[in-house]
Formats: sequence, structure tokens, C-alpha cells
Amino acid sequence: MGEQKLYQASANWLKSAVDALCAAGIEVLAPTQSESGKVDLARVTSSEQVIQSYPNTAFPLKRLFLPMSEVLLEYEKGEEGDVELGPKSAPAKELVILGCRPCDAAALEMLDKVFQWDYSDVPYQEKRDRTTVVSLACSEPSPECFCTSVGGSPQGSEQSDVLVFGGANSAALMQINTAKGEKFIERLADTVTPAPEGTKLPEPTELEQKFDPQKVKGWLDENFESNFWVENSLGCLGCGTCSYLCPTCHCFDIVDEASWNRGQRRRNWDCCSFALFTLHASGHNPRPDQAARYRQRLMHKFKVFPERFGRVACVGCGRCLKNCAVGQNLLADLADIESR
Amino acid sequence: MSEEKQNQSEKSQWQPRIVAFLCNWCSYAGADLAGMSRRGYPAAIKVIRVPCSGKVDPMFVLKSFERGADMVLVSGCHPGDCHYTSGNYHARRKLLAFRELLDFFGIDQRRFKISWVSAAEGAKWSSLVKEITAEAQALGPFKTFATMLQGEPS
Amino acid sequence: MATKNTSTADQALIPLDYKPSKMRIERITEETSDTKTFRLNFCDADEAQRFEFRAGQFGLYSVFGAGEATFCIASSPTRKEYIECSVKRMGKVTAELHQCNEGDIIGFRGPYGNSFPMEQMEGKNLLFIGGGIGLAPLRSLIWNCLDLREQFAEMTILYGARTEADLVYKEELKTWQQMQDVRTAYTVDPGGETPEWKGEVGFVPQILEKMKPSPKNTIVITCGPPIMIKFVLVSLTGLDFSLESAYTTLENRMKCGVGKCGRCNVGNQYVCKDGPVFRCSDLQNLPQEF
Amino acid sequence: MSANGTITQTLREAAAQVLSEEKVGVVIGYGRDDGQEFSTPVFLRKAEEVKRLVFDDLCFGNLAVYLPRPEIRKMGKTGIVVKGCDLRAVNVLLRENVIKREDVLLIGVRCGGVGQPQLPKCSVCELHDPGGCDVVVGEAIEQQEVKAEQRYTEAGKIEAKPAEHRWEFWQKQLSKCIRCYACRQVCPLCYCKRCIIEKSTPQWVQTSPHLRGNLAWNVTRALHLTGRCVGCGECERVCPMDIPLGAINQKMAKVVDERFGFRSGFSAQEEAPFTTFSTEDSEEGIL
Repeated sequence: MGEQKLYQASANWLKSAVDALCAAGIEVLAPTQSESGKVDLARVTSSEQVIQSYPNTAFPLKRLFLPMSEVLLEYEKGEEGDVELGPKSAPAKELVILGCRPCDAAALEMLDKVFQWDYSDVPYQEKRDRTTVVSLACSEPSPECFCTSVGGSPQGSEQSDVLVFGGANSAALMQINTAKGEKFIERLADTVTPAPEGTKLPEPTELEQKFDPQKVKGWLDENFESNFWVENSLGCLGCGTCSYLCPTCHCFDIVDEASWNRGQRRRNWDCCSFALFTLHASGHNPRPDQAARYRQRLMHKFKVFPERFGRVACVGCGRCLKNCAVGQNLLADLADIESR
Repeated sequence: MSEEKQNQSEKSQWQPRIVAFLCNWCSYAGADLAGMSRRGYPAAIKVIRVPCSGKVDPMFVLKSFERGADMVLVSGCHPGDCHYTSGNYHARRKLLAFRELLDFFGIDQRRFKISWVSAAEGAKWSSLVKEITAEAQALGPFKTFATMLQGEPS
Repeated sequence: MATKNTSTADQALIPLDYKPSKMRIERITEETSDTKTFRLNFCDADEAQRFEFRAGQFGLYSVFGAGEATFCIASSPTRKEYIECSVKRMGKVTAELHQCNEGDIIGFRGPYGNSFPMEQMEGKNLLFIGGGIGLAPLRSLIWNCLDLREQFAEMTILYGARTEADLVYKEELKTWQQMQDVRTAYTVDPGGETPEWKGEVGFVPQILEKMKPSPKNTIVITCGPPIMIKFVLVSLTGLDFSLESAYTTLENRMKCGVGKCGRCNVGNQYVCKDGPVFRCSDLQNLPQEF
Repeated sequence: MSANGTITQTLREAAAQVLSEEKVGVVIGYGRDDGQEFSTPVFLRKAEEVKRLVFDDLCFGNLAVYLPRPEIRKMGKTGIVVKGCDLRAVNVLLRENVIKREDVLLIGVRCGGVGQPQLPKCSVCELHDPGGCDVVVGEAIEQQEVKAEQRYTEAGKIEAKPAEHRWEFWQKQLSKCIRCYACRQVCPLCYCKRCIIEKSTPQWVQTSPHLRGNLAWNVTRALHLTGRCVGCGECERVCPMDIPLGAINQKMAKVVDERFGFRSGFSAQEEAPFTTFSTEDSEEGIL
């Protein structure tokens, strides 16, 4: 990396960025708050819809690149028995994501690895290419956060085209990491200025390391068969909340939906907690109970992924433990593993 | 032609699609009798024969709407006349409760009809179909389901 | 890069948009009461020209409106005019496939996965052990080897099914039987025979033990139901075969076929990318979750 | 802290007793680890473990969901901590022959209500005192009279809207559904080995999380629970998308109450409305 490019902007940078980008006709996703108080990234058309102060968004970024449900194929059967396949892909429009957290941006690294594994997944990559990610560094991690335990940092810049420090109550400092980031800065024009020479990034926010993934993997390597899996999954309901809110979980299903002579092939999210996930048409299920499915989830994240891609498939956002209906706590489970 | 007029003429040309689930023993025979006695009734109705009105799961109705039906009719034997003694009593409970649920969701319950037509009531069948076809015609295309896929989740 | 089996940046990525190629069903053969073989041709001549595969690879076949399902390519890569797949009626897609007629158009994506180790097989004795519909991937390989017969030493085919009626590729079984340079043994489970049955009666592992093939310079390729494979491996070990020179195929529910949808892994091995062909000795080191 | 606070000690004693006397193989109750925002299920096999048990006003979960599970049944007779609302679910499981009475040991808790502030269902609770349990802990709580019109206020609020507004409302709500099936998985009465949504021949309900599929799923869920749902509200609590599922179930509870005079889960012997009929049922709306 060459010289770090830094820019400075006002405390209101988020709102001015929204206005500047919307004025330029670019699609913008920015943090908004729903009636029930949920903070989430949503398409906005004016800075009035945007909030500037929040711990993290309810949803991670993955649904923007791997939508919950997306059309892979359209078909129409003709009179002569022929089949027309579509749709013709439309040129992708530029999209800017403003104000996601560094952990969520870092998760794109894991998704990139999977969706670029020998085969480049076109629907994913198109969305990835058109998108600029502008993250907001964390100054106050939440109690459920543990990014530093999985190789991340509250100020991590991984997969952020731009990383913003400060804002909301203080002036913002923008670190430009990629060419897409530079283009973003150009669009903001007069609301940003190059930071004076010698400007330093703020001191990193401290966040204690809560477990050691190496140690966890060491135990996982030896304990495919263990009572741990049964005991710790007794409470697990087998729903998809943890996976669906996880920034790195990427499993999907492909289904056809037909009506009369036409229909769609769709890619929908799927989840290893579901009994159906691995069920063969013959009725055989390689993962027949919740213990096996719970094991798959942990093994995939903390053993298989490191073995295949060199890092754990977890960014420490803590959404799974925060949202679990029965208080299943990944951190506690990993601490338990580490202590064995 | 003005737009309004054009809409009107399209509406008059438009034919509703009505899916009818008829029990094998009464209503289907009733419809058959109507045909045999040369009592005409509108062709908008597409008949699906089922063993008993009690067999009709609300999912049949929902699926019909999903696949483009503008109206769905379930018709069985009159109370007390069920070939299987009580299928239509069960249907009555289940389907009326289902209709209340549709209404709760704000889905127009006029789109979902239930009737009793016996094997001897060819005339009732013929007039019933005329009546509900006219109603479906007046209600126009069932947009609730048709438009449901237009907004893709993001 | 330190990670195993991961493509490096300079390797060209294959773009994948999940759109299948259209294929026309040229011929349908009824193998058993619930299994049909479909012979398929690409609708697009260029695609037909470009298409290449190796024995053991699989594809995702789709009936539009029902969805995709995974089957191996059951025809030989040496027969380039068409591809074939054999399908047992099990679930939604297979039921719809069985409803298709000759001339209908279906979808195909592939080929995916690894293949049988043709290079290692050169000059060796080959022992094929198949059970039920598991003969399909073997059939691709058997014809592949027969078309290149001089490259291999002895060829032995052991095949069994529950009943006579469940034997697939009946005509081809006869053809192989009549070949001078192929040893064959066909068997049905006890009770599955008719009075006219001239083959063996007994489970595949029992017949294998009776045949006593020599492990010397031999490569074993076995495909069939998991329970058969399990006991075949026991018998092979008893006959002094090394499981290092035995290969089999795994099947798991798959959706993408290319290592993305995340459901077919056994331990860190993805059946769709690292398989479907596995060395039997490697399988024993995997978690027993298949 | 409400009256619930004093129950923990008696509960632990009761659990310790049934475990040490080997009357049960497991006791399912509530526990709370440091930092947890609410009490969560614990599975106790030994009397020494009972110190993990708590009962407080954050014991939301309906533990009856675990009763049909094979891994729990393997442990032997199941002791289970039930509040009045949970007992109603147990009654339905008994009524539907999913579990046998002799296979469960019910440790009833006289519960004054959970939640801070208290959940709406607790303010109209008619079963503070769970009858028919093997052990009951906690002090008697005075039962307030609950009027019929108080029971279905959530559904009533939606019914009061005009039809177009209702559809607009539900369109917005159901569009949020991500099909995580937490509502199904947490429901003690959704015990099917294979849910209709997981059956593909034929595929009655589309699995895609688009409005059409979500409507079909939620209609199906509501109908399969009609005359069975006991209104424990767990589905709504666990929904990560905050969809007001309780209102849908309440609507159907109201329908069976008004039409058939039936309220689910007050007895293990009752006949469910869709397993029977009356020749006197309403004909209104039938052509």
C-alpha cells in the first residue's frame, strides 16, 4: 500500500453524502430507523430519512449481494414445445452503501472467497462490482461484539472502499482504500477536503479478545464425535434466525416456481439448521438430528472455512447471540470449547 | 377512443376465471344434470372434481388464486346429504373459518364462494354460475394476487 | 497461498450464471419400473461442439417448473454425439422427468466435479463393482475403458440388484457378458430371482468373496447403495485389497454443484468439488456423515 | 420484582426431589447465565444441577416445545416447568396424543405474569394457577375475572380497520418475513416431523420469501393452528422481523370461540373444533 489517503469532512458527513449522491442520481443505502426502532440500511432519497448514531444495523450486508430471494432464470414454454430462457441481464446501476460497520464489510471477504471459488458467481459478482462500501468505524462496540477475536477490529478497513472515523458528534476523517473509494470522494466534491499532512487516524478502540479461534479449531479437529454437540444443542430450536442474520452465512437453495406455461428459477436463502437442508429424496439424511446440524454450523465456520479459505467464517458481529430465541450463545459455546 | 372508454371496452371483453371444486356425488352431478338438461351456464367456470367438499383444503383455494383465479367456488352436498355422512359439515367449519381469515388479511372474501348444490339441482347450478360469473365480471380482475410478485424483496 | 485446494488469483475463473443449456430428449429407455435412461442432445450446435466431460462427472438436470436435480453422466465421454443420464423416480424433479416425452426440452448445467482416475488406471486390472442404479456412473467408465480397451489389462464387472427386474442396462449387461475380454458376474439378492435367472443369487459382497479376484495390480471402482459399499469394502479388505486403490462415488443433496450452496460437504470435503469420486481410503478419514 | 421472585427456591427443591428420587430423567426449566437478557431453557439431569434453575418475570419461553423431541424423550420421563399458559400447550399435546401423561411430570408454577412491562397476554391470563400438575409451586394468585371482549384486543385493533387498510398493513408486515421459520420451530404445537412447507410433491406452499410465498406460509400456519393455538405468543416474541403473528393466531382463536364456543388448551380431554362438527353450525355466507 502506498501513502494513506485521508480526507476530512463535517460531523454531518453522512447526510451530506446522501444528498450529494442522490442529486447525482446514484442509488444510496443508508441507515434508517423503523417505527419499531430497528436500525437498518434502506434505500433513501433524502438525508432526512437517515440517522447518524447507532450501534449496528439489524441486517448485515449479505442480502444486498445474495438477496433473500432472487430470480436466476425465467422460462416460458412455447406452443411448439420450445422453451424461451431469460431474463436478459440489465446493465447494473451504481450503488453506494453508507454507514455499515467494519465487521459487516469484512464479511464480504468471506463471501467473495466462496462466490469466486473456481466459478465466478455472476449474479453475486455483478452486484459486488457495482457497489461502493463506505463503512463507519466503531468507537463504542456493543456488549455482543467480538470482532477482535476473529481477526477483525472496530477500525478494520477490510473490504471497505472508504472507512470513516468519527462523524455524528465530531468531525469525520475518511480513509480511502480503493479506486471506488476515490470515485466516491470525487462525488462529494466540496463537502470534503484533503486532511492536512501528518493527520493521524484515531487510536484504535479497545475490545478484549474473547476466545482464540486456533484453540477452538484444535478442539474441533479432534472432536467430531462428542457429547458436546448433543448437550449444547438441546435448547436449539432449529430455526434459521442465526444463519439469516449472519453476515457470512451464504447457503442457498434453488427452486422453480411455475404458473401454467411460464415460471422462474429462484435462489433463496437456506440454512444448515433446517432438517430439510441435507435430506435426500430417498429419505436418508446425513445430518439426522439437531446436534449434527448444530455441529455443521460451528464446524463450517471454525474448521472447514479455515481449512479451505484460510480464515474463520465469522466476523464477530454478535447478531446470532443477540437474536437467538432461546439464548443460544455462540461466544459461550466457543469459550466452553476453548476450556476443554 | 378515450382511455376510460377503452378500459370499459376491455373490461367488457375480459372474462373472469372461476375455479370450482365440486364434490363428486352432489354438485358435480348437479352440474352434469344442468348440462344434460341443456341449461346453459357461463364457460368462465373451470370445474375440478373432488371426492367430497370435505377434501377441499384451504390451500387448494389459495393455490387457485396464486395461479390466476379471479374467483373460487367450493360446492358440496346439502347438510345431511353427504355421501360420507359428515364431510360437508367439516368443510363448512373449515372453509368458513378460512374465509374469515382471508377477510382479516383484507383479502376480498367475495372472491371465495361456498355453495350446496344437490345432484337434482341442475337449475340451481345453472343460475348459481350465472350469478357468480356476473359478480366476478363486475368485480373485475383479482389484482391482489396478480400484483403480489411485482415488488421484489430487496 | 497457504490454503488447500483454493484457486489462485491467476487461475481464470469460470463465469457461472446458473442458466442451463437447453437439451432435447432424443430417446427414453425404460430400465426398470422406476428408472429411465434419457439420451440428450444440445439444442445449440456450438454448445454441443464445445461440450467435454470425463467419466464420473455429474450435471444438474432441470425440468422447467419443477427444478434441478443432480445425476452423473451415464454415457461415455468417448461417445460424443449425446449424453445420457439414468434417473430413478424419487422426488419432485425426477417424477417430472419421468413425465417427459421424447422431443421435450430440459435444462442441463455441467459437467461438474472430479472424475475417475483414468491416468492411474492405465495398464491395470480393473474391477467394477456396482449395485442397483449405482451402475450408472460405472457404465460411463466401463464404456470409456472398453473404447480404449488396449490401455487396460483384465476387466471384471460385478453387478447386482435387489431383483432381476431392478437390473438396469439389461441389453448392455448381455453385451458385456458376450465380450471375450471382459469377465462378468451378475447377481440378485436372495428371493429376487425368477426360475429363468442364470446369474448368481446373493448379495454383492458375498459374490465378490466367492469370485476371489486378485488384488495384484488391480484398481477397484465401486458404486451403489451406501450399505453395499460398506460391506464391499469389508470384503475387499478381507481379500487383501488396499483401499488406496479402490474408488467410489458419494452422493449428497446439492443445489449449485460448484461449492457455493454449502450443503454437500462431508467434513472439509465438498462432494460437488472434491468429489463425487473419492478414494476409499480417504473416505475412512472423513467424518462419517454421509 | 413481582411475586415470581420467591418461587425460585421452592422450584429448585421440587426439581431436586424428583431428580434425586429418579422420578424423572430430566427436568426442563429456566436458567439465566451472566449477561443474558432473559431466562433460557436448561436441561437438568442431576439433583446437584438445580442451582441453575430460576423462575422470574423473564421466563418467556414455552418449554412444552421440547416435549415431543426425540432427544429429550430418550432421557426418560420428562419433568417440565410450566406456567399456566404453557400448561395449555401441554394439554393440547396430550389431547392430540403426541405425549402421554405418564411420560411427563408437570411442575406447575403459579405465575403472576412475565415481561417488563408485563406482556399483554398476562394481563388477561385465566390460568395463573396451573391445575392438574404433579407439583405446584408458588403462592396462590388471585384470579381476576377476564371478560370475553378483553381476550382478543390485538385482533380487534386490526379488524377495526377497513379492508383495504388491512391488506395494506399485512402486505407490509408479511413482506418482511424472511422464512427463518422461528415461529414454527418455537411453537409447541408445530411438532410435525415434516412440515407441509418441506413437502415438494406437490409443493403447496412456495418457499421463496416473496409476498406471495409469505402469505401462503402465514395463512397455512394460521389455519393449521386454528382451534389448537393456546396464545402463548412465542411466535411473535421470536420473530426477528417483528411481524405481529400473535394477532393472526388471536383472530383464529376468536373465530373458533365465537363460532364453536371453543377455547383451546383448558383441558386435555376436549374435542378440537376441526375434529368434530355440529349440525347446528352457522350456514351464513353459503350459497
